[in-house]
Amino acid sequence: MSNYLNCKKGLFSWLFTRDHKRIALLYMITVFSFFIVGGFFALLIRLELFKVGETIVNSAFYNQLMTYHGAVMIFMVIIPGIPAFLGNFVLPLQIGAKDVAFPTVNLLSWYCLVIGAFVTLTSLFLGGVDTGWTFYTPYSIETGTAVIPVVLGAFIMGFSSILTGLNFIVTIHQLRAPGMSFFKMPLFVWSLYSTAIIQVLATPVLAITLLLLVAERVLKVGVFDPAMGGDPILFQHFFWFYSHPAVYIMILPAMGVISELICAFSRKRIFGYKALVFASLGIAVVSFFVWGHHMYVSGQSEWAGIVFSVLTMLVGVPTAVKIFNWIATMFRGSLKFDTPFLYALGFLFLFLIGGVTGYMLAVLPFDVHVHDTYFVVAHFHYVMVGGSIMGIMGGFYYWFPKMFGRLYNEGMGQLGFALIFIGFNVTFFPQFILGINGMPRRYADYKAPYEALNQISTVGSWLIALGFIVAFTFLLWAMFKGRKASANPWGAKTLEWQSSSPPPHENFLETPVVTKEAYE
Amino acid sequence: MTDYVARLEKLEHFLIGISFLVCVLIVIVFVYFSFRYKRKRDDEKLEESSHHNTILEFTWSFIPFVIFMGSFVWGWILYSDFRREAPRDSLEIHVYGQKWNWEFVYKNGRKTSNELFVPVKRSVKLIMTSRDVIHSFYIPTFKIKQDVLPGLYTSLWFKANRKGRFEVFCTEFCGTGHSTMGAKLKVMSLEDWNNWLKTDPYKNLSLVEVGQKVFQGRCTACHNSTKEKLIGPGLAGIYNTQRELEGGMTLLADENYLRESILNPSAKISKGYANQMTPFAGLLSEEELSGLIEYIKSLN
Amino acid sequence: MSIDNSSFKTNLSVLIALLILTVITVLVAQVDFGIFNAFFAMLIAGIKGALVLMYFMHLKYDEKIYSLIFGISVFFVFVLYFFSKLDIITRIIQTSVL
Amino acid sequence: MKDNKNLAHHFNSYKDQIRAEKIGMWLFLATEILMFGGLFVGYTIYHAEYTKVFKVGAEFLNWKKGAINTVVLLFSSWTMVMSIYYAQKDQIKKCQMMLGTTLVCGFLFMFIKYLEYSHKFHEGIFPGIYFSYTGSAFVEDLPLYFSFYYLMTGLHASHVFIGMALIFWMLIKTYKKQINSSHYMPLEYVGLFWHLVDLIWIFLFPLLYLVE
Repeated sequence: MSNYLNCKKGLFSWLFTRDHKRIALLYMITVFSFFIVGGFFALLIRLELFKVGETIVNSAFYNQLMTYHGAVMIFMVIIPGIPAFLGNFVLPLQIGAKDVAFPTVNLLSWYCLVIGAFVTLTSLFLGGVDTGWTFYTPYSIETGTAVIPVVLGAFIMGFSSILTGLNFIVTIHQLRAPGMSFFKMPLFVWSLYSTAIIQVLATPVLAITLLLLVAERVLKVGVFDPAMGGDPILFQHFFWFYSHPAVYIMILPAMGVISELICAFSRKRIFGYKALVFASLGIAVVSFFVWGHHMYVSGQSEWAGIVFSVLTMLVGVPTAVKIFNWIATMFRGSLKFDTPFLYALGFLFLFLIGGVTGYMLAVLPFDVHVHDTYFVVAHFHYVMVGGSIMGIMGGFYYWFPKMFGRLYNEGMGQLGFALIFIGFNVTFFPQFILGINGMPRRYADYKAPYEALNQISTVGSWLIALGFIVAFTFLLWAMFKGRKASANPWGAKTLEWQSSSPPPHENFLETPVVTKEAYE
Repeated sequence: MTDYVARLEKLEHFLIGISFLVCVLIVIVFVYFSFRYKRKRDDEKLEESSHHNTILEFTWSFIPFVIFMGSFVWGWILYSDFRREAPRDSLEIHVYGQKWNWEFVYKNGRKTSNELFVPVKRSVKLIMTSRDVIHSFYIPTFKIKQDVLPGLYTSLWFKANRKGRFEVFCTEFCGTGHSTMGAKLKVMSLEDWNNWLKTDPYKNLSLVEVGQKVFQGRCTACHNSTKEKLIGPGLAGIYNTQRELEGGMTLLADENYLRESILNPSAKISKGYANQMTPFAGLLSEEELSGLIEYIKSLN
Repeated sequence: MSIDNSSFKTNLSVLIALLILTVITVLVAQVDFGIFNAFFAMLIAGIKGALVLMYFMHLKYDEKIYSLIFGISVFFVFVLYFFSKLDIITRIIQTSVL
Repeated sequence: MKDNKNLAHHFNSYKDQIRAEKIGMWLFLATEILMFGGLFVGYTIYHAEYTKVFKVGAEFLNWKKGAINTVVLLFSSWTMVMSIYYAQKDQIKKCQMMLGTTLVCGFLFMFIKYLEYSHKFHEGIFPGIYFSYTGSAFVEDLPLYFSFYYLMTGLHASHVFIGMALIFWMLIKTYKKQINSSHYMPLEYVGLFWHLVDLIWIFLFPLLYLVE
């Protein structure tokens, strides 16, 4: 039967495709490739930190490793990860559309990502960059390393993000199937909508900030340079105006995936649909008012700190609501513990820890103590890896049969999950303790008392690596050799499962008409 | 350590306690659900259950809200205590951050690097600024931290309750030597401190010994006293040899070259090194400078 | 189509209004109103901007969603301004007593 | 309208497609506003901090040239609107004339900008570290004002340039007979972009040239 995978052949039919499903797979290849690159940097970082003193790399190189790990993972993996890869594939299917609103723009957005990533990585051959992914001035103005290609690369990748977001908003507004009102849309679509709002509104400010930074390096314009009357704290305001909402670009779509997974594997309607919708939108909007909580000790004024602290607490409420609603959905359900659902439960557990530590960090004096220590590192990874990466993996396993028309190996999927989940906790939980004990982040070397916990952490990183090797190997195998999947192997209710696996070129042979509520 | 730490620890215990409690409760619930509602047969029928409950949803939004706001207020009280102006009788010490060491300047003109001496049971106010990029002054034991910015004073104050030696870290990423940019805080009795303040650090020292002292305080983050390269070149055997510069020029490393490389390092960069040393112009006395040069010469 | 509403005459009068307002801005700048200088300059620029948006960019005739998008973007510029300014004002108050 | 050749395969009707494109265009304009917004916010904050310096800086600028440029851009906005007006009426000749005038206005704007820049360069007023003006009116931190001047007008000028390229493209489209009363939307979108460039200038002009 003709489907989107086999309807056209040849490399160019992929590189110039305007089919959202094929573009999603292009994203899949890019995102996972960069994930491996970023993961490799992470393993080197952990290896260096295994022992006190300089072991495998010197501090200059270590600083580059941590910069590239951050930049690659954030700009090239997590930000495009769920929206551009899973979202691209699933969004039109879930709303019963033939494609996204602007297929060419969609392809352009992928090219922006690839070109931006390429520009960023050319800096590797120009001596590398060592500013950290936050590019704080004035260090980023003064350092002799290749800041400009990295910044320009991030600028171009920003366009990728903007275009994806723009495309999704329009698609959701204009291309819903007949009968699908806004409040009948699946929650994944809602979460992509909230994400897209942030992408469109926040990314331009990053763009101008990065342009200013380039101007700062080329011309020394002095806007952020105290030597010329500029204010370095203003850079941090501008930067976090984007970068705080950006962490919600990373986590909101993962939350959407989890909603899908929990419904599908509990065989139930979601509990509190509207609450979850408004929680997503609420998080998206409030995320713009809280960026200063990254700056409690930056020299920002006391009052600004207090205002940002109370606003940050407000984000906690919709987040808590989401967790409670997911668990309430499981109540009296019929739970099947397939790999995607295990990832969803893994998400719940890790995100819970990431969430409560986030609440702790919002409390001013506690943050003053642990700011820029491993506590923050651990919190961030619990939210981003425990949240976003669990979301990507869970979603990938869940929609895998739809994407390739084949089933993955359940046993190996579960083994991969177990290794990643255990490895993750072994790696990052000790870092909370390190942080409370005052070990600063971005340290190429540390004092002897911190050694034992660092060693546990490094061992954990090997477990994670092993887990991903297992997961990816068997997924790759299943892509070509897995058993054939039926149209709806999970018994899920959303529209994408009404189409065949893999779907035909224009998604549905007949445009679906929606009469039921979401997940009914 | 300090009164502030004692009060902050109460808040920490509350935060960790309530977070732990909430996590445990939620995990128990969803693990219980996982076992209780596990799918037994593929075609099992579900009991009818509601998918919406306003009162329940309001409750579990409202309770976290109250906890969050309570924590915020508690935090606010402590934070304004931490940020409030130091007591009027505080001992004031100027702190300068630079890549990659800390310099402390006391009221009587005494300077130390990477070692901060303060008397016990006396509030101390640090007036801090940076000579190059942003640093952050962090005393983990006292749980206080403040970024140190160029072109702006920030301050931090504390009152140590007992004597001892404590670590100071730089926690804002500041470049290659970031992780070595630490200092020791020494809390001593008032009497000892007053005596210490009056001592002349260079009394009865030869010029080379003065240089060695300066070297150990200011230079070791980047330079070794052997030939081994750290961030900057190792200084043994440099004097009176030909140095190859960036751009291909070579010149003899005489006293003038050494002097210039200390005071204005970016003028001539050795081949293979980045231009990242903060200039010492105005930061060293003539005696210290001559001492340093003599010390470098003595390493040959 | 909605654009048909904007006739030749309306467009021309909008242009003339814009040009007159430009002259007024320049004239107002010559007079000193003290602290109101910036206020008047921005007020006139605001009126001009509104004219361009409403008539040249058809926001007056089009669906409300386009105005909404525009409004939201301006709102978030103000958010950026508000919080950055909040920090800087209160910082100056604080550092002056340091 | 089902068999309109401009209808993309995944839309149900041409009307749906236009609405989608317009929302997309406005979202794009929103990103532009936020991008310029960053600069405006920076400018406003430093203006409050260095009021006197900025006043001295503004006196360097020739407000007459700024005012002429404002008039040029406003006029070009009007011709842009009129070109759409004529396209809707299928009066393609007039439409082309109006587009051509818009393009000429763009060139005029850029030319005056060039005169202004070269005058500044002549005085040694370059951006950033290249600033070498040492005349009598120099005050400390003056380079900061001109950093903003060059960044804001430079970014704006680059948008004028992009707008001109788009208008030129539209002109070609009219000659290829791809613009007519049933399909004039590309013209409309270029128009929106051009008006936004105008809109930004409306605010830049008093901020940079007339500040006190």
